[in-house]
Amino acid sequence: MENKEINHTANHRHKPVFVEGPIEPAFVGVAIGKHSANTTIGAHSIFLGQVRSDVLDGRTVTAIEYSAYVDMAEEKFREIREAAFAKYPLTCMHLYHSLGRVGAGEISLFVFTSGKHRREAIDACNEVVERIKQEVPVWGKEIFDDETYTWKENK
Amino acid sequence: MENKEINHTANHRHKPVFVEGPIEPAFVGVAIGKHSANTTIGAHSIFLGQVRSDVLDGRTVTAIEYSAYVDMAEEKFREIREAAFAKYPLTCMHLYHSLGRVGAGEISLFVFTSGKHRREAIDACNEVVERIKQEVPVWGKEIFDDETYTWKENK
Amino acid sequence: MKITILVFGKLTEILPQQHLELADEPTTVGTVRARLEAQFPALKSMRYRMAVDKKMATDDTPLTENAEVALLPPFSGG
Amino acid sequence: MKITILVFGKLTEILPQQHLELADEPTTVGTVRARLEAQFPALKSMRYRMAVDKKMATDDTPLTENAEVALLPPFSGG
Repeated sequence: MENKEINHTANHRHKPVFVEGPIEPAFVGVAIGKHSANTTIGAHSIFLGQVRSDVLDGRTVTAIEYSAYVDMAEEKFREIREAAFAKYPLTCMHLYHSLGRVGAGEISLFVFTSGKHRREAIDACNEVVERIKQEVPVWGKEIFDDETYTWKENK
Repeated sequence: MENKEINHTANHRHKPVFVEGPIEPAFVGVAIGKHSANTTIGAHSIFLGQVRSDVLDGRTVTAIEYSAYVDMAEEKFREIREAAFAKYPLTCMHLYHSLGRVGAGEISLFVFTSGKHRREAIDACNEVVERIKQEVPVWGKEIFDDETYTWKENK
Repeated sequence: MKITILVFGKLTEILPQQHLELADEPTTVGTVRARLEAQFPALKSMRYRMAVDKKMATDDTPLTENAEVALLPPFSGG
Repeated sequence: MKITILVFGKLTEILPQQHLELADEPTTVGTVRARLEAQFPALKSMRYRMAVDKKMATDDTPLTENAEVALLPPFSGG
């Protein structure tokens, strides 16, 4: 399984990016460990989005409920992924985004790029995160502690 | 312990950065999970340096043996850390660097920055990685499969 | 011509997902938008973009039979 | 004046860590470097910088009693 995954990433194989609920920290550790067999990698860059308990008019965010135009979003993720592989000499890229409820302090986005050198891993990770925020049809509904909510908007 | 750590990072407390041997992937997962209690964090940026099995004149690197001018290096790490906290509105920063032998495919550097927004986390992580590579007195001796070696130099 | 209207995020509070039967051909995204804004006036004050068959579209984008027309409020993924 | 010479990385193959007794005061990093390069000629062909008491130094940097003078080849951490 591990080797299969590493071999296939060269073909930019697209697995679904959406996962139900939060991304567990231990899952990130496991994802990292899967790359120890690929000794052409010299650098990993990881971005994690975590749900903040922002306060608005005295109400505190307890969770974000994510919804998406799933088919279009998965196409966008694939497009973003392929553009990054075309632009940067990456070894691997893995993307995960939550759907459904993610509590404050939990992780909803996991972008993981790897390359021979740090420059490509870092630059690709940065660019992919920006593009996901701007271009992928996902919506977050911030749920407050009094059961009211507001729709988030990315800057 | 967990809460203590989070509370103290605001004071830029400096723990030793050097650890003996490789940094385990599971350790990274645990480090991430310790931040779920800090719900002012919206973004984590992580850089990991992994030992490559480069080939030079038909010999393959099997490990890097790291040594350092430890006292000066820890001072540099503190200086780099404090400069990043002064420049960026970070919530946390954690740094780990290996000493001793780290095999190909294993991790020798772990830079972990967290902030309210992605910009500060990503920019600080990037800058800290560059400064570590350029300014910290650490040396890597690349050990080949035939027991010969060469001294690495950062670009 | 029959099309499907998909609605997301905050806009789901204003109008439902629905199928529309359109008389006039050729039809564009702008025609559909005008029709929806007439039927659901709250839409006019909302910021949103439209997609046709999962591609971002403008008012000029033509529609074909069974097109999937989506109303997309500002994204907030990540 | 007594100083300590610390040596790292590739340079450890050329000269050992050592204590030096220096006659002439005031003394600078440059003086020490010249003396070491005379004693260990292979040093002359090496790229290295020097630090005094854990701060990067130049040939002009003055030395004081018990200074810790380090010879630092190009870094390769990370």
